[in-house]
Amino acid sequence: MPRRLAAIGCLGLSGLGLVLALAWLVAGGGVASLAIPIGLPGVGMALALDGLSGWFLALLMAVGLAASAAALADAGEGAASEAFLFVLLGAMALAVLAADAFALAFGVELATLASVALLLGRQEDPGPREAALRQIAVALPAAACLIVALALLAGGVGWDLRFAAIRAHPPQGWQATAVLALTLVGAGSRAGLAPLHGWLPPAHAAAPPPASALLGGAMPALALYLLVRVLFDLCGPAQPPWWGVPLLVVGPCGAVLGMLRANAAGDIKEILACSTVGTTGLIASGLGVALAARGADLPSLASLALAGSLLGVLAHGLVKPLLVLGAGAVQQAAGSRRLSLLGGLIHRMPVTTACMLVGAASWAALPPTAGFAGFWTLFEAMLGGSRAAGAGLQILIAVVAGLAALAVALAALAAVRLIGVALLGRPRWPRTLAAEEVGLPLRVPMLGLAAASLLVGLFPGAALALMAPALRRLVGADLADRAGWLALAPQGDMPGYSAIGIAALAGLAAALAVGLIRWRGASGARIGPAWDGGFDAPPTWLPFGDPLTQPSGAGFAQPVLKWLGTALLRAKERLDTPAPGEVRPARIATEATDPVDRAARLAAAALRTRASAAADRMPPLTGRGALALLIVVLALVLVAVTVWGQP
Amino acid sequence: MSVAFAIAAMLAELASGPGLVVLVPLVSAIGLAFVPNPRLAGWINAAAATLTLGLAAALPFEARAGLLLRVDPLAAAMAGLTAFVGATTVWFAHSAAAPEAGRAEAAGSGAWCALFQLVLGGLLLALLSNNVPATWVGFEAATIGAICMTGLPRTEEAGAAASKQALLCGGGLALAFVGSTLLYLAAVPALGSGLPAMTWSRLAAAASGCQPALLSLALGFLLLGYATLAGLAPLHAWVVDATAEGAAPGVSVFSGCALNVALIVILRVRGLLAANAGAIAPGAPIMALGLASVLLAAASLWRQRDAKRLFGQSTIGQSGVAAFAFGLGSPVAIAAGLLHLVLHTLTKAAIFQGLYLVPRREGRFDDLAGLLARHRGLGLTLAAAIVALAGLPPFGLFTTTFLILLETARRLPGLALPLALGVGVCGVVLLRRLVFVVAGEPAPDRGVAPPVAALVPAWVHLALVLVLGLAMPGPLAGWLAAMAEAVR
Amino acid sequence: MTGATPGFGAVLSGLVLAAAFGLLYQRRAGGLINACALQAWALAAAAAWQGVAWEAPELIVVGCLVLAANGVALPMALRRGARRAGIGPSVVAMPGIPVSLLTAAALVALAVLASATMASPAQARGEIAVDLSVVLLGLFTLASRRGGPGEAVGFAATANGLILGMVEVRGMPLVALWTLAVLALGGAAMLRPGGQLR
Amino acid sequence: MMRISIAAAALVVHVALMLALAPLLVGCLRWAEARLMGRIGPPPLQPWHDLRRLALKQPVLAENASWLFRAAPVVAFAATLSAAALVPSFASGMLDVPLADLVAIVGLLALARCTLALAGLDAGTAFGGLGASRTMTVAALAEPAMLLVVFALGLLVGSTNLDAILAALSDGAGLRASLGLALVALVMVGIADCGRLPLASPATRLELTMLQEALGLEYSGWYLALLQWTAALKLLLWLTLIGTILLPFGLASPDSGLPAWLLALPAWGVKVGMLAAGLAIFESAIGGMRWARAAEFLGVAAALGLLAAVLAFAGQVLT
Repeated sequence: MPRRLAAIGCLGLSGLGLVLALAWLVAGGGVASLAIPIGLPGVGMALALDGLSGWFLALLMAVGLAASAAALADAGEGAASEAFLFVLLGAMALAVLAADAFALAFGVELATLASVALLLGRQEDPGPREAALRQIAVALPAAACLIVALALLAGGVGWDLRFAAIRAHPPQGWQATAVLALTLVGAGSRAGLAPLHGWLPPAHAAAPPPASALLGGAMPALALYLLVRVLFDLCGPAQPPWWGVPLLVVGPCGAVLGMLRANAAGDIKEILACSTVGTTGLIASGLGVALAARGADLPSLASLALAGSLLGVLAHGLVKPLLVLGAGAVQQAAGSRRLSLLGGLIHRMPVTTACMLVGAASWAALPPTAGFAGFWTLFEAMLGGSRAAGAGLQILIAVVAGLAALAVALAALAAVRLIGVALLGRPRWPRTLAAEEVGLPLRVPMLGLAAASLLVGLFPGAALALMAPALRRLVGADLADRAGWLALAPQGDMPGYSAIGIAALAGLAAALAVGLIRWRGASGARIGPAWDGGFDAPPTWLPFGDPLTQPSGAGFAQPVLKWLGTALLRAKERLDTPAPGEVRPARIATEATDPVDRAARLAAAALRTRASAAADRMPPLTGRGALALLIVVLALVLVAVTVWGQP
Repeated sequence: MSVAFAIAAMLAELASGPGLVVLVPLVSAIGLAFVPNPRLAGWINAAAATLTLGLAAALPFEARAGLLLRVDPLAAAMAGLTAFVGATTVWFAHSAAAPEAGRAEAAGSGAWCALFQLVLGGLLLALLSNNVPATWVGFEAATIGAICMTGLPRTEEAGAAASKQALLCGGGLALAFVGSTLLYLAAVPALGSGLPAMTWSRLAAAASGCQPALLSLALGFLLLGYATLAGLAPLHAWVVDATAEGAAPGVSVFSGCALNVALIVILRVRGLLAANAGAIAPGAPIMALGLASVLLAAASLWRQRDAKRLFGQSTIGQSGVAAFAFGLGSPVAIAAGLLHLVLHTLTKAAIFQGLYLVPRREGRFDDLAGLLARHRGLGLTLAAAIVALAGLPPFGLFTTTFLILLETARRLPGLALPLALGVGVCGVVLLRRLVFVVAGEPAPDRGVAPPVAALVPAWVHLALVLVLGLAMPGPLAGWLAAMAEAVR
Repeated sequence: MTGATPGFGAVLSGLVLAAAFGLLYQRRAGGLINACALQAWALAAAAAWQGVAWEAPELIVVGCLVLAANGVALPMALRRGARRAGIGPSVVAMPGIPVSLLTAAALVALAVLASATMASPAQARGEIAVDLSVVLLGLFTLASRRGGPGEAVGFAATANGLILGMVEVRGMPLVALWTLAVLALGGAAMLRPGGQLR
Repeated sequence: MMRISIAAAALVVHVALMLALAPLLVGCLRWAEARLMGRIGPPPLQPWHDLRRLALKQPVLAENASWLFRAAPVVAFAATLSAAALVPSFASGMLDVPLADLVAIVGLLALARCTLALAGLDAGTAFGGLGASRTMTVAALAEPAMLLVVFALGLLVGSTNLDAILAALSDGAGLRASLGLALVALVMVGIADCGRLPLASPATRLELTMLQEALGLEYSGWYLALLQWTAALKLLLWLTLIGTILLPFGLASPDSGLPAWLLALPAWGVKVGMLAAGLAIFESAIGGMRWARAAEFLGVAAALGLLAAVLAFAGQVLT
């Protein structure tokens, strides 16, 4: 009951926050700051709402709204850790609203803690525990790196930790480089940028659905907010173009890797989590272009690239919670998350399927969805970015564009696989037959998110207009004259992309098709057994046919894993082909490992072993040995005093 | 004659408020040694500790700098902390020790009470004394008490741990005494022979006139001696064993407070050296010891299976952080380091109190697994304390670590990353263990649920850690800043 | 200590150092205890001599304390303990005797070197060097001698070094008090629970 | 006003011609291939007859088919037709020029493809799933190649608007090696996207080698008619696109006079006819291709696209 109350309270608060943030952005997104006495001794914390934080706050609150609504529905599991959902939301809001280094670090670390706690609801399942262990091993050192980056930023300006003061003294020289590197590790690992992405899929997949929605939608957004805030805002505009290069390298690699892993995974939530890695990689490459363009003093291009990235964040932030909630609904209704046990749910859960279709279309970047708008803007930015800098960067950006396109195409493949295998087709398990459409508290947020993502997809110009204050602040130019309600036209004089126009055109075409059918087509349809290449009717004990005659998740992904996975994921397939005359089905099992993640983990483990072995040798085990060490140290000190102690 | 006069003046000082803070535990220690009845001893112990706390609470308003005793903000604060942790520990032991016979032997006996008061009194003397050798005497008393307490369980392991502690701490005490003598020698040119030359407050005022080379030599000995007592790497070998084998509630006091007091002495010595232009700059060696401790803790925490050993090891790391901050030497760093010490002591005491309540075979981590499912209140308390110890928000150690890192990045940017990673890796290990506490396979239930009353001291500690780190009242913050400025 | 006292005090402190070497040279419990007692007597003599030379009665008290504690009580207790426990006569020396002696010589050299950097007062250098040497050798004894009375002797020798340091400093106040405290350290080493258990 | 009505009229004519000519093109292609192989082959108008016949038949739906199965042909047709409406055939400056973005065209084709793939999975049949998997996998490799070509073309004018690109090309901006490479890549992608890789000839009826055809195996009646029309439209779209980029001349614009308009229609016919003839010769001349080689084929296309983009940079640096 208290959790229900908390969920309702959270619902109200995030709704209010969403309205306020949107109103703030519409009103022009000035700066409002607030100092609260909680925080550093004698200093407190500074909070502020500016264009950037307002934009991310609106997104965060939208996701929070959906997650709290879903938490209302999710009363069955009864895990106490669910209370941390609200802690997580609050911590992320704090991090977004922070206007000094301390508040930012505080919010980020608190969010980490809450997201770990969310994984630990149930004792009986070791999966979430392993996921939590892996997340901890990455998140805390990453937070340490982030804090050092913030400290380096704030260290230069005396004791004023507020962003305003840091902005006034941007870092220079090696300190700026160090800030870049540390931020990439500190914030990038949180967003799941390669090579520190390995923790993300298990962690996001293991959390309960409302938490998973928040983790999948808002957590990467928060991490990308950190990247933007530190690299664009706090480091100031006077950074060189090569600052974009690291992001341009890790971003697309992670994107391809993540999307490919999404094709190899067999658990629907893991598929979604892997695709989060891919999407953040794409967005990070957009940020890289923006950094490079800003360094080359091309504000209009930088604003385009940043706008594309932010649009990608928005699309991801709306769509991923939608898909995750849908996956949660599927799990709740069908009792499993494994592709090999699902199928045929579209008949039992039409609303969930429709919502997930909308989400999957956006994930696959199909027009006219939000995902396509984001990808289109990013692509245009890369096109422009390649005209910006020297030959090396140009070629890099062309490669990035190709890899980004590959990632998007792989995302389409994964989306079709997810929807087609999990929701369409025939049931693979009797339990699926008993599935029922989920209740209102889960359906409403899904419908809301689907509607929101459709609206953003149809009117990306409006979303870009809302981020104008942020763009002006970060790169000194916005898209006001280049993005209207009807169309985006990044080159100003040349036509660009008009989602609503494309949608209208497609609608006309569909109307034409329907008209033609009405005009000449035969009316009505007969229902009969599927032809299925001439198969016999199924036996009576398999009323829906042998489920093994339809492709499995592994079978669907087999070609792509054969072509790309062998090289990139070390995919090994084990094929069990029956001899001629046998009646058992052929089976395929594919094993794929993420080589980047594996290498990173092995390296960390080796380092750990070596360090702790050395540390074990270090303190002598006996008291006498320790005393002897004391004498040795004393001798060294005496030598030191002899050498340096002379006046 | 001057010696008789000095002794008379010192005795007179002992009769004042600060003197009583030192005297009450010492006298009750002597008294308790002759009380045969454990129940009576327990009551006397609790009363004495409470009285000490009450007296210590008045210390901030009794600023003074006499021949024997000195009360400045730093001493008052740390003495208050020590008395507070001592009192909560005694209350805790009093409420928790009753049910099980096996433990009453360790925590409730008259010997335990006497040793506890001895340690407490020694530490308070070391903190409040204005006389360099008297500080040493306080440490000597506390160390002897602690060694005996370590050996109190009378097991093979406890004996070995006590032996190790005796050897190493004895060596440390010897070096510290040599350092004290050398400090006096160094001060003679500035202050002349006599008591002023071994008085902390006079030394601080006249540090610039001291003989620099002797001062540097004294630093070497004092630093090594007190670093051994503070458990800084590479002289930390005794800490883990002593923490693991000793009787838990007593260990909690020693683990937190004694190391603090040694670090405070190092801080004061650092102030002397920093004020003397000709002497070695004291920051670098202190920071080296601190950083070594942090990195060593980060590397070796992974291998600790036993809960008490793990937390003992983490104490080394946290002391290292504070020592590093002291070595940095700016007022902000010193203030942050002091706050770090205070908060760490409170947190660690809460953890050891929690550990002591776990029905177990002496706190092995496989016994802690699934604790939350078995004993909800205890599990939550321990979980919160571990989170606090890992340096995560909303608890105060996050604030102080952040401040120290900030100051490091400002003064020695190259060292900020190793320090941050060391702290971060320590946090990783602690949180990994926490995961098993929260979500591990629950062991078959052993023992009864601990009384809720026994958890109250730990809650008080954690609440303090939360408030002091996050919402410190303005006057308190000002006091802390003044403290740091004074020892700079 | 000024030039007013001709070097007999220094000779006595040299004797203390020699006794410290003697500790390292012994391989039997009895010899070790004897060497320790010898060191305490030399120290007591040095303290008394300085007390007379500087007209500081406190130092004479110190001498008496050292003689009573480390010179008489401790050796007696150790001998009785050794006899009662029936521990064999030998003491385990962790590095062998020659290596111990070489190491000790190196430590002394180091102490001399370190104190040689002291610019002034020039006369203090030698005394500081001797003090440091005795303390270092005491610690080394503590670290390297195991079994029987090894540890107690090591503590006592270290304490002797500490007291020697105070004795050499002219006009150090409350010396007797500090001596008492330092001797208590050696005494506590006899009482510690680990020792009882063994 | 005059211009807008001309542009609107051009668009309507363009769409109508696309719809009308697409089945005819398929018929011609089949006829030509048959002749090349020495058979007589069906008459070129046969696809139109097929469409009419199918539309009049009552469709049979699989028991397991959902609403998605029924909606998919309409969505795919609408998406492909929209894409086709955006590719200039004989007229530039049509009414929908502001929408004619190459990336959007690629996206619309992807939309049609994904919808059909889902429909192929919906009935839960073996060949449908196989076709969906293979179609999407081929597309996963073809799409990067295509977008790299778009990238290279877009570099010419700094925009991916097809009309702007064609305008720049007809001004002679594109006579470079980069364009050649891009065209080769474009042809390869087009072959793959139309399901005409040598491993999957739509002429055969062997289900195991089908890509896109396998998706429609469960369809019948007007659903199937719509599917076939969609496939034909896509083929025409690709040939038109490649033709106009290869020979960006002869396009009439709203400003040009009547002679230009009269010339434009035959010009389009010639371009498409040439390409169709080339395709027929290629398909009848080449043997089969192993499935595993398809990845290499598309990899080469992507590499060519990348090379085109890089060469386009080099051109930019020089000019």
